[in-house]
Parts: sequence; C-alpha cells; structure tokens
Amino acid sequence: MATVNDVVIKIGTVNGTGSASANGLLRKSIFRMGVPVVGKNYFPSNIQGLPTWYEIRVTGDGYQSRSNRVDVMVAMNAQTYAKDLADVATGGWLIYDSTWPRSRQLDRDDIMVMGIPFSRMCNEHFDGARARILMKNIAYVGAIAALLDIDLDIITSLIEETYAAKQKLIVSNMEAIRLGYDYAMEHYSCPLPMRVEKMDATEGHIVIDGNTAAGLGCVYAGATVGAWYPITPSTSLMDAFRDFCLMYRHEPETDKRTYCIIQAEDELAAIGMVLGANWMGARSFTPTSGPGISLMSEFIGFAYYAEIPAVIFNVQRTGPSTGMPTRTQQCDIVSCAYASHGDTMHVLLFPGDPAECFDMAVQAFDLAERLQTPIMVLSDLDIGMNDWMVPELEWNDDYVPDRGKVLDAEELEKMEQFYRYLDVDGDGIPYRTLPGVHPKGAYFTRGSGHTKLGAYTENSDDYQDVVDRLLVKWETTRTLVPEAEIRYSAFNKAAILTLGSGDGACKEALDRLEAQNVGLNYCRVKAFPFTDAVRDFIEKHDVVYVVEQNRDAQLRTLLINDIDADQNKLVSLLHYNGMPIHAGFVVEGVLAEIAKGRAA
Amino acid sequence: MATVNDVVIKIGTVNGTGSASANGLLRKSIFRMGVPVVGKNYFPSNIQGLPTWYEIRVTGDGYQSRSNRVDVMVAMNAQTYAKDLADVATGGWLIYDSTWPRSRQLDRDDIMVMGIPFSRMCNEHFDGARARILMKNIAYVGAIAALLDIDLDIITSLIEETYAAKQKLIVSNMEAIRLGYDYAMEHYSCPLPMRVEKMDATEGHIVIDGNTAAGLGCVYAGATVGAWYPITPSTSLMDAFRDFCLMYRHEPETDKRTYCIIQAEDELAAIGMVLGANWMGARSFTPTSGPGISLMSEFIGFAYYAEIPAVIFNVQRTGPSTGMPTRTQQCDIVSCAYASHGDTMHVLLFPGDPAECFDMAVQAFDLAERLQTPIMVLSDLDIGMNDWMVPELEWNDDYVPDRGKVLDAEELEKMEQFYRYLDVDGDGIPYRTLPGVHPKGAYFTRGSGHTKLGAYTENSDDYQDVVDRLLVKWETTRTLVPEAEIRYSAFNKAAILTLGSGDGACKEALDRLEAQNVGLNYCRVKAFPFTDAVRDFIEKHDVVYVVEQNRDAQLRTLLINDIDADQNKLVSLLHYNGMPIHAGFVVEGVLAEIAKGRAA
Amino acid sequence: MTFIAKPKVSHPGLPKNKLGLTSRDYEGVVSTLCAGCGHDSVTAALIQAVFELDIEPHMLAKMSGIGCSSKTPAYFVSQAHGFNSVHGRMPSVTTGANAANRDLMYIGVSGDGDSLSIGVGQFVHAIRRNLNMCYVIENNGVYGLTKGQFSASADIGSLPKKGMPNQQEPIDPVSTALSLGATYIARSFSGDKEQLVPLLKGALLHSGFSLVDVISPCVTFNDHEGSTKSYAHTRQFYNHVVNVDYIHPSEEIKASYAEGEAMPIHLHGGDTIILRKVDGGYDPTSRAAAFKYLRERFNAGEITTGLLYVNEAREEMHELMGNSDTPLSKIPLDELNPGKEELKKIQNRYR
Amino acid sequence: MTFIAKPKVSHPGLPKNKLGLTSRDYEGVVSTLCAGCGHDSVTAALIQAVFELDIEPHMLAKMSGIGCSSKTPAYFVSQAHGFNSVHGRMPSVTTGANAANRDLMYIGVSGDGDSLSIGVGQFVHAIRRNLNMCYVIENNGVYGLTKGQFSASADIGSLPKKGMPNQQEPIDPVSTALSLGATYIARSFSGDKEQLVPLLKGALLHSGFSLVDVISPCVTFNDHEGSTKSYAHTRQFYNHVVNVDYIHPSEEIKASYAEGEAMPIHLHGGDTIILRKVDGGYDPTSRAAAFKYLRERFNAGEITTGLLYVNEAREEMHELMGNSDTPLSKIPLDELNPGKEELKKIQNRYR
Ligand SMILES: Cc1ncc(C[n+]2csc(CCOP(=O)(O)OP(=O)(O)O)c2C)c(N)n1
Ligand SMILES: Cc1ncc(C[n+]2csc(CCOP(=O)(O)OP(=O)(O)O)c2C)c(N)n1
Ligand code: SF4
Ligand code: SF4
Ligand SMILES: [Mg+2]
Ligand SMILES: [Mg+2]
Repeated sequence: MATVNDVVIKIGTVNGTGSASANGLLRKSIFRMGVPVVGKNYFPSNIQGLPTWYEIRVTGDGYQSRSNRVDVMVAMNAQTYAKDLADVATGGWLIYDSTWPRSRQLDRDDIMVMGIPFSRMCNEHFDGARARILMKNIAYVGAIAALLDIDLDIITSLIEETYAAKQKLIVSNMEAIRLGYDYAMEHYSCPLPMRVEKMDATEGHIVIDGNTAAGLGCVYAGATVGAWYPITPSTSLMDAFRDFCLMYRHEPETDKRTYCIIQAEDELAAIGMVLGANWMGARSFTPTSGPGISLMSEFIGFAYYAEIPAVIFNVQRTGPSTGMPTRTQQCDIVSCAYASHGDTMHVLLFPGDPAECFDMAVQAFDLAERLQTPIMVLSDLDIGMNDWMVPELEWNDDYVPDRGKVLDAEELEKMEQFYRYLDVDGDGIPYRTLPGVHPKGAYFTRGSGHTKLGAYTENSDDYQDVVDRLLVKWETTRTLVPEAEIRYSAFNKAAILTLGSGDGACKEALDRLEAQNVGLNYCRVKAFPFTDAVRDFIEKHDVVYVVEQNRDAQLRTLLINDIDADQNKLVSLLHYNGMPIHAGFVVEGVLAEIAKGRAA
Repeated sequence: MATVNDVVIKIGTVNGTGSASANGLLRKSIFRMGVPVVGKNYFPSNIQGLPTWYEIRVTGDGYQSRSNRVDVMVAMNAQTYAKDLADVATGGWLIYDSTWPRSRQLDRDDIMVMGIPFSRMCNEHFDGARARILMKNIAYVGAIAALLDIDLDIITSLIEETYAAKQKLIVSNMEAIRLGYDYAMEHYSCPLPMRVEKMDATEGHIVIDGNTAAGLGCVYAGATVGAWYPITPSTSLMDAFRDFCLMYRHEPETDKRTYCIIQAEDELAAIGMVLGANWMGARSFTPTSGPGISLMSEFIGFAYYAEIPAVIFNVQRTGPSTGMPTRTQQCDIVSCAYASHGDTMHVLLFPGDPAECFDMAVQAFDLAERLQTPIMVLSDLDIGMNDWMVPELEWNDDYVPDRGKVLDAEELEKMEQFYRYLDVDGDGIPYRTLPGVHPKGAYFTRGSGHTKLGAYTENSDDYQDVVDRLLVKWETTRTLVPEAEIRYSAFNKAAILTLGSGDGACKEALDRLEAQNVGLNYCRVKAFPFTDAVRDFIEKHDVVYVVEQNRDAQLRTLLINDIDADQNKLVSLLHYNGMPIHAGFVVEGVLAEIAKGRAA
Repeated sequence: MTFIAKPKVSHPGLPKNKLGLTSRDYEGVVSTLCAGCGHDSVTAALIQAVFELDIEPHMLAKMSGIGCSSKTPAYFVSQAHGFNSVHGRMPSVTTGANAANRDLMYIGVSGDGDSLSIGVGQFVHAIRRNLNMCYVIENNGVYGLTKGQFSASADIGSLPKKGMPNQQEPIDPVSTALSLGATYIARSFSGDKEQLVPLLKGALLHSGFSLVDVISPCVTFNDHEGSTKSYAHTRQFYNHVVNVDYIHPSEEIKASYAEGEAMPIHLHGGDTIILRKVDGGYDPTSRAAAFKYLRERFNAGEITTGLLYVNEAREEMHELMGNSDTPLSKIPLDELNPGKEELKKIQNRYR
Repeated sequence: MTFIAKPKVSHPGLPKNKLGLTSRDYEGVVSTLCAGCGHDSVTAALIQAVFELDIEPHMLAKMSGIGCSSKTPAYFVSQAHGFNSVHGRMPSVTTGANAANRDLMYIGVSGDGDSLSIGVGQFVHAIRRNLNMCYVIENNGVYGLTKGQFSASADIGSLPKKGMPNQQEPIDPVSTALSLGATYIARSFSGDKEQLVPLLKGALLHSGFSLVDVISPCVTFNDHEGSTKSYAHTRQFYNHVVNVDYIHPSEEIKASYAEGEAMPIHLHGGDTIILRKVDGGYDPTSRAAAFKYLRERFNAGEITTGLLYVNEAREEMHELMGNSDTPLSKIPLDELNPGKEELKKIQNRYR
C-alpha cells in the first residue's frame, strides 16, 4: 500500500544516549517540508540505561493524536528488539543496527527488516565513545531520510542552524547523516512506498510542548512569583518559565530580576508561597502533578474559603500514588475539583493542546484574580511533554489583565469602613485589599469561620451566610470560564464529549465514524464548572459518549454532580493504560456500543 | 402546659470555669431516674473565658437528637444573657444569677425569669476563688433539681461515688446542692409544670460519647499501635484509648506495655506510622479530623494502591479549611471517599451513635485486614464529643478477628513462589505476607506501577491489570461492609435516606410526619460502597429525601456515582450551619417539598 | 479571634512616636487567651517595639499558623493586614508574601507546636533562605489550643499536669537555628519585657531571618511544679548572656565600649544595636562557639537568653537572588509582558 | 525498580558467613542507576555489612522514600521485605513498622532531597524519638531522579551543570543531627568502602537512631568541576577523623588502646566497636565539642568523616516507652482483648 504523508516512525533507543536531538531533527525536517507531525516520547522513570522510544506520526491530514500503529520501526536498542519487532504493523519496516548479528528467531514474514551497520560505520568514521554514540543517532536520521524521501537540504539547514557557532559539529553531523543516507540508498530501494512529500500545511504553525507554552503564558500573564517543587512531568513548565524570564525579565537599568522563582522544600510550601504572593498582589503560580495536589489540598481548601487567588498547573500523570510518573492520564479531575476536606469546589481549566496551555495560563490568572479563588489548569503528560503542532501563539498588545475587585488607596480613603466578605455587587464576589496600601484596608485573613464583615465567628447564621455566598460565586464562575468547543449538526442525536488531550483522538474518530456513516456531534469542555452550553448540549442528545483517560469516569461524575446531566445518557469510554488515547479506541468504543443497541 | 420527661435544659457558662462536672452530674441524675437523656456541648475554640453551653434534653420517648427548643435556660454567663434570654421558648423559664442586678430591658413577658443569687450564696458558704466558682456550678444543679423534681438521693449517691476518696468534697458539694435546692424551693413553686419523673427506660443503657466508645473499640479489636496528631474534635478518641490501655494493656509479669501510642509530628507522619505498623502486621489506627485527612491524602492513595490495611477515624467538624473546629458537620464524605490523586476509592463506615463507634471500630480493623485497604470511620463532633444514650456495649468472647489473607511461615515454606498481587481467589483480594516471617514472603511494597506479580512496571497492560483487579475488590467490598438500617413499609413510595448522626433526627421526624399522616420509609446507610439493599431501596421509591449535614449534598453524589442511583429521585435536605441536625429541620424540609408537589 | 472590638478611647496624655501615633494605635482586638498567658505579654512587647520603631501600621504584615500563639496577631496593630494560615505553614506564606513585596515588615508569630512539630520543615527552610522576617516562637512546651499535650520543645523529665514525664529529646529552636545558619538568634522570656523589647526591635530591623524564641508559659496546662516551661522554673534558671540596646539612627552612639564587653552591630537599614555581654567569654558572632556554650549551659540546667548569635554579613533572600528593588507586586503587568512582536520572534525556534 | 532479575549462579568458592550464606545471597535485583553512580557503591557496602554481620535476610526491613537513592533497597537483600513509600516519608513508615515489631533490623535509605527538603520534618522527629534504625542518606547535593536541581545540601558557591551557583546555606545532616541529639552520627563517602562498611556495621548494631551521611556523587548531574559533591572534590577535601573497627562478640578485644587514641564502645547487643581517633583532639562523645570541631573544619573547607558522635547511654524508643519485649505484632489478638466481663464492668461509669 503506497501512501504519502501518512506514516508512523518509531525509534527505540536507550535513555541517556542523547537520541533526543536526533529525533527532534527528524521531526523538524518533516515539519519544514510543510507536513504536519505529531511527536511522542515514551520514556522510563529513570535517568540512564533503560528503553525509551520516540514516535513521529506524519499526518498529512493534520491529526493531533497518536496513531496506534507503527509503520517504520528503528530498533536501536537490542534489549527491546523483540518487542519492537512485534510492534510493527503488517506491511511495515524495521531498521536495526546490523553491526551485530541477530538471532534468526527474531524475524517476521509480514514486514520488511532492514539491517544497517550504524555502529560499525560510526566507529569507523568518528573518534571517542560519546561522539560515536551520538553520531549513530544522527546516522539513523540519514537512513530514514533516504527511506522516506525527506529533503536533505532541510536537514542540512536545520543542522546548520543548530550548530551555527560550532562549525565542526556541522561537519560531523552531516557526515553521520550521509552515512545513514548513503547506506540506505545503496542497499534498499528508496524511497519506501510509504513516504513523505512536501506540502503546505504547516504554514502559521509551530511544534511545541504544553509545558513550554504554559511557562511562556505565565510570562505573558505577568506572573512574577513562581514557587514549585520538582516533579515529573511538570518540571519543564518551571524550566520554561525560568528560561523566558532570563530572556525578558530583567530591569533594563539595573539588570535585576523582575521575577522570583523559589524552589520550595515541598509542595505544601510551594502552594503556601503562592498564596502568600497572591495575597500580596503578585501573580503567582505553581506547577505540579498528582502527588503534589494531594499534598497541597489543605492549603487549596484554605484558599477557597479565605478567597485567595492562585494558579496551579497540574500536569497529570498515571496514578494512583506514585503510579507511572512518565505515563499520561487524566486521573486527577475529581481530586482537583473537590480538593480538601469540607464543602469545597474548585475551578478547573482543561487545555486541549499546547496552544491552549498558553492561552489558558493567561486566562487562569485573570480568573483567579476576578474570582479570588484557586484556578487549576489540568494539563497532562501527553500535552505537557509531547510535541504538538498547533497554530502560532497569538498575543494582543491591547490585553488588559483582569485584576478583579481590588480596592486602591484612594478608594479606601473614601470609604467609611472596608468589609472583606460583603457581596456588594450580588455576584458573590467580594472586594479585597492588598497589604501595604492603606491602613483602612487591613483585615485578618483566616481559614476559620468568619462573618461577611471579615470577623471571626462560631455563629451558625454568620457562618452559613458566607458559605452560601460562595455558591453564588460559583454560579458567577460558570458564566466567566472559557466556553466549550462544540460542533453541532441538528441531525445527530448522539455525540462525543471529551476534555483536554482527548480532543485529537476524538476529532479523528469523528472523521472515521463519519466515513462509516456514523454521524456524531462533538463537545469538548474547557472548564469546570460547566457552562450552560454544555448543559444544553447534553440535553439535546440521546446518547453522549464521554471519552476520558481515567478508570473511574471522573468527568462523567462532575457532569452529573455539577449540572445534573442525565446519567442515562452519559456512556463512558475510558482509556487509562498510561499511553495517550488514539482514535481507534474511540471508534471501536462507539461502534461496540452501537452494536449493543445504543443509538448512534 | 404541664409535661413530664420532655424538657430541654440549657446551661450557659464561661469556659474554663469547671461547669462540665456539674452538668454531668445533672445529666446523670436524670438518667439514673430511668429517664432517657441527650447531652450536647456547644463550646468555643478557646481555652478560657468565652461562652459555652451544655444542653440536656430529657426525652421520655428516647429520641436521640437535639431538640431545637430550650425550656429551661440557666444563664450563668452575663456576657450571653441577652442571647440566652432570646433563646428560651415561649412559656419557658430562665434562671440567672441574681447576685448582680439585671437591666430591666433584659426581660421577656412570655417566659418566667427566676433570679437565684448563686454567687452571693457561694461566697458566703465557701472559701477560695476556685471553690466558689466550682460550687456555684453545683448550686445551679441543686436549683434545677428542685425546679424539675430530680431525686436528691440520686444526686447524693452520684456525688458520693465521684468523691469516694475525698470525704470533704462530698460535704461541700452537697452543701452547694442544698443552697440551690433550698433557695429554689423557698422562692419558686417547685416543681415546675415541666418536670422529670422516674421511669424505667434506661435499663441496659449507658450514656457515652462516640470518641470514648471508639477508643474502647480499638482496645477490643486488639489494636496495638496508635499514631496521631492532636486535633479537635478527635483528640478524646486517643485519650480514651490511652486510658483504657493504662487499665488493660500491661504484661502481667513485667508490667510492660502491650500498646504503643505515638504522638506524631503531624498527620502526614501519623498515617505513615499507621501504614508501617499495619504492613508489619499490627492493628494500627489514627484518629483525626478534616485538615488531617487533607494532609494524609497522599499516603491514603498509596495505601489504596499498595494495598495496606489502615484504620482512620475522621471525627468531622465544620469545614472548609480550619472552619469551626468545635462545630459539627458531615462534610468530608467526598474528600474521604476519593482521597488522593489518581483513580482511588476508599471504604467508609458511618456510625450513627457511640455504640456503633464501638462496633465499627472492631469491624474497621477486620475489614482493613480482609480487604487490605484503608477503612475510614466517619464520625463527627456530634457523635464523638456529645453524650448519647445507647444500649450497653456488647462483646462476644467468641470473636475471632479477621486477619484476612496472610500467609504464615508454614504456608510460605510449602509454596513454590509467592506473588503479592495475584487474584488467586477471584474476589480481587490478593495474599499478603508479613516481614520477618519467612524469606520466601519477601516482596517490595511500592506506590509506583506494579504487575500482579509484584514487580515494578511501566507496561500498560500489566499496570491496567492491577487497577482493574482493584475494581473487582471493590465489588467484593460491597458484600462485606455493614448492611444499611432499613425500615420498609410496602405502602410508602417516598423515603428518607440518611447517614451517621442524622439518624436520631430522621427517626424522630418519621414519627412526627407519621403523626401528620405522612408515611415514609427509612434507610440509614452504614457504609460506602453501598450494598445491594441500598440500591434496591432507592429503586423501590419514587422520592428519596437524602438528609445530610453538609452544603454540597455529598452523600447524594456518592449514591449516584457508586450505584448509579436515579438522580431524579434523590431530593436533598441539607443542614450545615454547624449545629447538630434536629427533627424539625427534616419535618419542615419534607413538608415543604410535598407542598411544592413532591410525592410524599 | 475575638468577638469584642476594643473601644478606641483617646488618651491625650499618651506619648506619641515620630508618626504621631500612640501605643494605643498599635493595639488590636481584645485577647481571648487565658488570663496570665505568657503570649499576652509577648503581644504587649511587640506593640511596644513597633510603636517605638515608628513603623507605619499598614507597612507591617502579621503572619501566623494555628494555635493559641498563632491567634495573637489579632491582638496587635489592627491596621496591619494579618494572615492566619494553616497549622505549621506560616513560613511558606510569609516567603511568598515577602517575595511579592519586599517593602513590608514581616512579623511571624508561631508556637512550639506550630514551628517544631508540623511546621519544622518550613521553619528550617525559611532559615535556609534567610527570609527577611522576624520570627517569634511563643514557646510553652505544650500544645495550648488542643489542651496540653507535650510539644517537641518539652524537656526530658518535664512533668505534665497528669501522666508520665516527657522522655523525648527536646528540639531547641535556638540550637537548631544555629546549626542551620540563621542570621539573628535570640532567646527571651515573656516575663522579662525589658529584655524582650530591644531583642524584638533588633529582630525587626535585622535584614534576614531573625528568630526570637520566647519562653511564654501556658498558665493553664504547663505552669505547675515540675514543668520546665513554667514562670517559676524559667525565672530560677534564667541566664542572661547578651543584652542588646537599640540605637535610633538619629541618635549618636555616645559611649565607646571596651572590646569584649560591648559591641555595636550596624544593621542594613542604618540602625545600630549595641550588644553588651554579660558573660565576657561569650562570642555571639561565632556559630561554633555559640553552639558549644549553649550546649554546656543547657547541660548545666541553665536557660541562656539574650541575643545569642548575629550575622549581618549574609544577604537576605532577595539580595541573594538579585531581585528588583521595586516590589514585584508593584511592577505594572504591562511592563512584565514581552509583547506581540517578541512572541512572534521567539516562536521561530519551534519550527 | 528494574525489569531484570539477576541470575542466581552459585559460586562454590565464595566465602560463607555464620548462616552459611554468601554475599551473593544478600544481593538484590540488577541496579538501573547510571553507571558510576555513587549509590551503587553504597549498595555494595550495605551488602557487605549485612553479610559480615550474619543477619538473617528476612529479619531485615528495607525502607525508603522516592529518588534514585530510594530505589536502592531493591538492589540488596531480595529476601527482605522492602517498603518504597512516598517522597520524604520513610521515617514515619519505619517508626510505625518498628513500633509494631522491634525484632527486625531497619535500614532506611534516603536521599538529600528526600531527607532534607520534603522529608526534613520526619527526619528530625525520628531522631527525637531515638528510633532504632540505621538511616543512610545518599547525599549528592542534587535531586537525581528529577534531573539535577540543587538540593538543600548543596554548598554555597557549588556550581550546577549550567546556570548560577547555589546561594543558599546548606543543611548539613550531621550537624543538624547533632543539634537534635541523634545517638550515632557518621559521615562517609561512597568511594571509601573501607571506611564505610565498618561505619554501617556499627550503625546497624547501635541501639537507637544511627545516621550515616554518605557523600555519594551523582555522575550524571553533579560530578563536574565546581561541584562540591563530586568524586574529585570529596577526595581532595576528605578529612577522616575517627575510624571505627567492628569487633564480633565472639572475638576477644585483643589490643589495649592508649587513652585518647582509641576507645572501645560497648553496644547494647553485646557487640563492641573500637573508635580510633586520627585527630587526637576530637571527642566523639561530646555534642558540644563535636559541633564546634565540625563547624571549624567546615569553615576551613574540609569534609570531616568517620564516626563523629556516639551515645550508647540513651534509650531507644521502645525502652523509653516501657514497651513489651515481645513485638506488638506478635501478641495474639485475644490476649489484647479485655473480654466480655470487663466490658460490662467498665460501663458502670457511663450510668
Ligand atoms: C492540620 C492540623 N492539625 C492539627 C490541628 C490542631 N491544632 C491546633 S493548634 C495545635 C497545636 C498548637 O500548639 P502551639 O503551636 O505550641 O501553640 P500554643 O497553643 O501552645 O500557643 C494543634 C495540634 C490543626 N489546627 N491543624
Ligand atoms: C510528593 C512528591 N513530590 C515530588 C516528587 C518528585 N521527586 C522524585 S525524587 C525527587 C528528589 C530526589 O532527590 P534525592 O532524594 O536527593 O534523591 P537522588 O535522586 O538524588 O538520589 C523528587 C523531587 C515526588 N516523587 N513526590
Ligand atoms: S491554653 Fe495556655 S497557651 Fe493557650 S491561652 Fe491558655 S495559657 Fe495561653
Ligand atoms: S541521576 Fe545521579 S543519582 Fe540518579 S542514578 Fe544517575 S548518577 Fe545516580
Ligand atoms: Mg505551645
Ligand atoms: Mg540527591
């Protein structure tokens, strides 16, 4: 089957051997040919010596999720050779390092296996153990370039850009590319029937991971205080924030920093710092993952009740407990929505790709200050650490940050008396003051019972008054959070509803189902609480397939609990094995339900 | 309106002035007259100097909840005189200390106000500031005895029992009783039309608080390691455990302790200790309250996934955050059920009174070991710290603790190889081994991804295998937890469903509604997950009023989520102002719904 | 944490500070602590210290955790923002607040339970960062608010009201802070206002982390015989080694002091404090020597008080990081935003 | 944390211990750490120590938190139960396990991140309880598993692979433990097995809390020039003050040692260790002196190693509490239950 721009390349290596830059080079060169790509990393929770894979999906159609198929496997890791061999789709290809002989048992008839002596060639051409290993990686890029017809000029210019300052490296890298390229050209009929061809579908797009985009969003939102405790897979978010701050955040005259990143002693401290900074009027955030959320939960409840803004990025990984730190899931939805003891409810945002990580980072700060409550951005490892093609990030210089209801010195001066928790405007949102602004603004922030005036209380009515007003605020919240992405067609009585990184797989599934004459509407929620449009959407359908990446149907739980969505309509399709969801899972799930008699 | 054995006495004092023993004396003497009583404490989160109240409901009918009415107010605290005066029901009585003149404004026409110069009398009869204050308290007991016709002989014998070793104190206490008694007899027509009369309704009963009963249950269950961090209102649970251990838990020969209580540095450490001890094969528990649960949540998720037994008592208080530490709520239901990030579900037990705190403490340890998972006993301040009349606690000496599936040395010796997480019996419960027993039993306990054999994994299928098996265990759990209390009558299509301390108020409400010809069935759930009987119960009714003490209808959420209970049937009646729920609230709630057109 | 607002009566005769405020203006709501509680004396000392230092009330931030001690920020300077956080976590909140606005003066009030049990991790790391704050531990050896359990500062052999004596090694905040490198470390006693007020003033003015460990007896649960944190015991074994005098910047340092007997310490903000050594052999600028001395006096049963260690050389958190002098919370957000054009440029790397 | 089970080949020539086991019997699964990681050397030293002490494998409990270091319990003694808990919380789990069964020997392996940042509170309180365990910190100055951030033990001025040098005061586990009263405190280096093994043996036999702080370089993130936790730096500034020899109970203490040069320490279980002082002036039985010495050598840039403090007099947790000698987990539940009749009796007080 000859196909163009629809091929999945998977490269198996050993972690710590520097294959990341080779894989990036390959992915970028395809992108520069104008062909959409998806890049996924499957790496172990380990530093050096264990198997790791990088998967590039070349998708002329511009799909965003992984495919569950491997067409071209580059099996560089002898340890996983058997598994890698087994993973290739019928009719596919496997490339291995033929420097060392391979057991006859390790063969398949239905695929084509190609040996290329990467190690031998590199040992002959390069000196030093480190260089030989690195160049072996570059050499397989050359081989793939030949096999898939990737433009060598583009590869060359990418290498030149990367090593602009190190001429020598350009030469050696190009040499390694040539080694692989030439060997493949010589020994195999290139290109393969599955190949890459220039097109024009990447204009105005970038390839970026969600953590980088979110870190950049924090810079643009004007965040100044970042507090965190390292945890996979959220670490690179703060790394990105730091890198961008190094570029953009120094006072011109003094070169002093206009940001403050604090590596906290743990997550309890990180969230405490974020609350202190936001209380003081700085925009402050913390990135974390599941275990961090558990540890932060006492403080999150405090912030809900004392009404302190905060932005928390939860880059979810596979739970429960330590779980699989380098695998993805959407498994903290319930624990975030109701984090902390007592009656609490928290605002969640669900970015669907890195571009939304950028946008929602900014929205999160605006909402946090507007609503005076923690906003949790629920990304996941798939979005946060993988390479997504998205439209270029946009910024509007007219952006005016929403600082919410903060009284300044002048306003306070004019007031008779300031009361912290009064619902002056009827929207459930009180006014706040910042320390150091005016003596009249002073009040006592506490997580213990308080009256609407801000005084300590153990009185039943006064207590209830405040927690009831928080419900009014919740309804206001519903009107302020980002609207869901909805695709309607009046004819469909069935629909798919998903969130976050389920977007790509679901959209691809919609196309595939459509092709099988199964028409479905679509809704991707972007926030909790759910908007009225989501409520309407569910009401308008007979069946709503709720696609999410956890075992316990957590999104479904929230839909029923928050907007009383009809439990009988909501049919769960749950993917939770730690790998990113793919369209096939959704298609099969829907078809199986239909086969069982469920309406399409 | 003359009534017998249906009167509510409320005593307002200042905390730290030693009124507790006087109030206990009063409550006990009524109980010894054979008359059921309910005793409630309303105290501030403070050590000395703030208002505090004790309320005794004399209830010939044997109801267990508070009444929302005050018949006889003893206003000993000048600071709250106005409030106390306002709280008395029309036709009621107020007693105050007439040593000091009282403002004329502070009067009501519809009640009877009685001045008794407690301070003056005590100052005349006793020496020393401390004694005078304490005796003033005893004196009001004397006055109430006269007014309500409480048996002086019983009071005398109670005082004699209490101070058996301190003859002098008997004399002075009796003198104080007499002062109040005689003054009342002399100045007011005693007894009042609302009075107490001997009956025979307390035989076989005791009056106890839930924390004491739970502490005793832990002793009987054979718990040996208690780890905790002090927090109101759970502190007295560990105090009770310690007190009973001092009585019962010393090796006869050596006098060494057969228990170990560790005051941990915080709740994170307390739960860590509990897990370590249970892992090692000791029965171990921790009492805490909401903030503690938040802090424990990372470890609770670990225990769920690594399958380690643990018993956690959550004596709930008013949330969110620090909230009102000395007020009650049932507000941690959701946060306990789904504590920790990732897909987790935890077994909850809901004692309805102190007797069940005793029983469920024992059941909790059995279930924890049988199911190898944390069991949370969700009590609350109302049950834990108030005085409930309950049937005598029972113990069966034939009790055989359920240690669950633990392999001993002999069994291990015979095995080829032990695997920790295999579902050998098909009930989702694997076998475990204890350290130090046999080298073949060794395995590596971890919260990271593991296979059913117990090995570390990052493999999707192996991971999913284990978390899916946990769902099988969950269904087994459903068959092992305590059955709900259900009262059926085939004719009623409407019902009340509640949990825990809602029991008393709901049962009283059922009687009152019945009297108004509103017949309702009743279900009190005792555990999460819910049993099949609960599912059936809801299915059989058109309307189920779910009565709970939190703002967000947390029990309702679990019912829908766990057993897909029909959301349209479940109508919430929510009481969450921090005071214990009372029957009137339920009656009014139900009637209001019926008035709105809801089926009875 | 009280219901009663103190009546604001003006007392025309009261002395005024440079801002024209009287000490009454630095008060808070009426305390609800037990009569005689040491914590109320610490509150009084704090009021006097900030009054005498002419601190603008709203330029103060009052931080605390949970406990009787942690309630006290409500009892002073009503015109300052207060933050009563969760148990043991005051240091992190203060760190964040200070990161956001370095212009305020931060007073953290904590208890021995709050700081040495649940909160010891945050205590340790605030020291490590040399966070610019005045950290007061109202140390009574027990958990007051939860009714008298021993805290981690209880001494071995100290008797509870009922039950067995404490057997566990105490955590001494002073030697812990020394081992961690805190830059201003004092110990005092709630019953010795004369010593306490100048120590607090020095602590407030010190740039960096200053610890004032105040033995503050709990009259309700730990003031009986056999308790080592009682008024009587503290008075008896009190050993005052280094006095401190605060000199207002405007005042001249009049006397000159003989080496070894008194030494002026010049604080960052231009203020000066004079240390007067009662015990000539004690060196409050050496961590090694201070630790040894304290340990030896502790073994001898003494409670060493005064300014026990000071290091003005080490930079506080913002200086270490090279942060802007302008409080971060005051930089307009649009100055923090690189703008549309930069966003375009930076994205070239993602192609 | 590995996929590969080590092949169990029998080597007939290998020496056997009293139990007839070879050192191979004390191995675990194959390490997945980076080649050259210091932690693997510590693992090897631990294997040697438990082998030489004739410890029954299943009478050992291997406890850890999260980190590269915390993975290592999988790499030794496969026949002992292991407990890989959550990050920073190993001490509490060990406390509970030990409370339940005092008969086992507890080895806790932790990292500097695990113990000094997130876990410092539990570390401090395990010391305070004098928990009977051997606590090993594999100290590399960084968070290995999360890819190289500085930890709280990073020295001021230490350079990262890229970026700015560390500016924060380090937390030194040894002086922190000293200030808190740990009863056996040693420091060593993963590259010096000869010193490390006897220190571990002493630590395992010591009754009470023993800390072995092992500088264990992270080859991937913190072994470059400018790092103060590199192999090269540690070797260069190594200062070995107190050697320790372990004497098996069956062996006679042959030599007699001149005062000030060597001292025998008799351990609770009947074992003896001999301290040999390299620096005659150092007194490993005085907290005050040890602290001062360490501080001074630290200021001089030296890394002081050896057995730095020992106190055999203080009782461990169970002894302090007066607990049964029988492990609590082994007392049959029916002996713990006061029975039906007692329950009747006791309820009289509730009437
Ligand atoms: C997470 C959490 N656990 C427990 C408590 C209960 N608690 C309140 S104050 C306190 C101890 C206070 O002791 P300390 O800090 O010494 O203050 P003191 O009352 O002695 O001044 C405790 C354990 C709490 N509020 N939060
Ligand atoms: C609650 C929580 N926060 C963060 C992490 C991520 N994490 C894993 S190991 C580690 C640090 C390990 O450092 P260290 O203890 O020094 O061990 P090393 O890898 O250096 O041996 C961190 C932060 C986690 N596992 N859990
Ligand atoms: S209990 Fe103790 S610490 Fe608390 S207010 Fe009373 S005396 Fe002070
Ligand atoms: S990253 Fe560092 S600490 Fe972790 S295994 Fe590698 S060398 Fe060891
Ligand atoms: Mg205290
Ligand atoms: Mg480390």
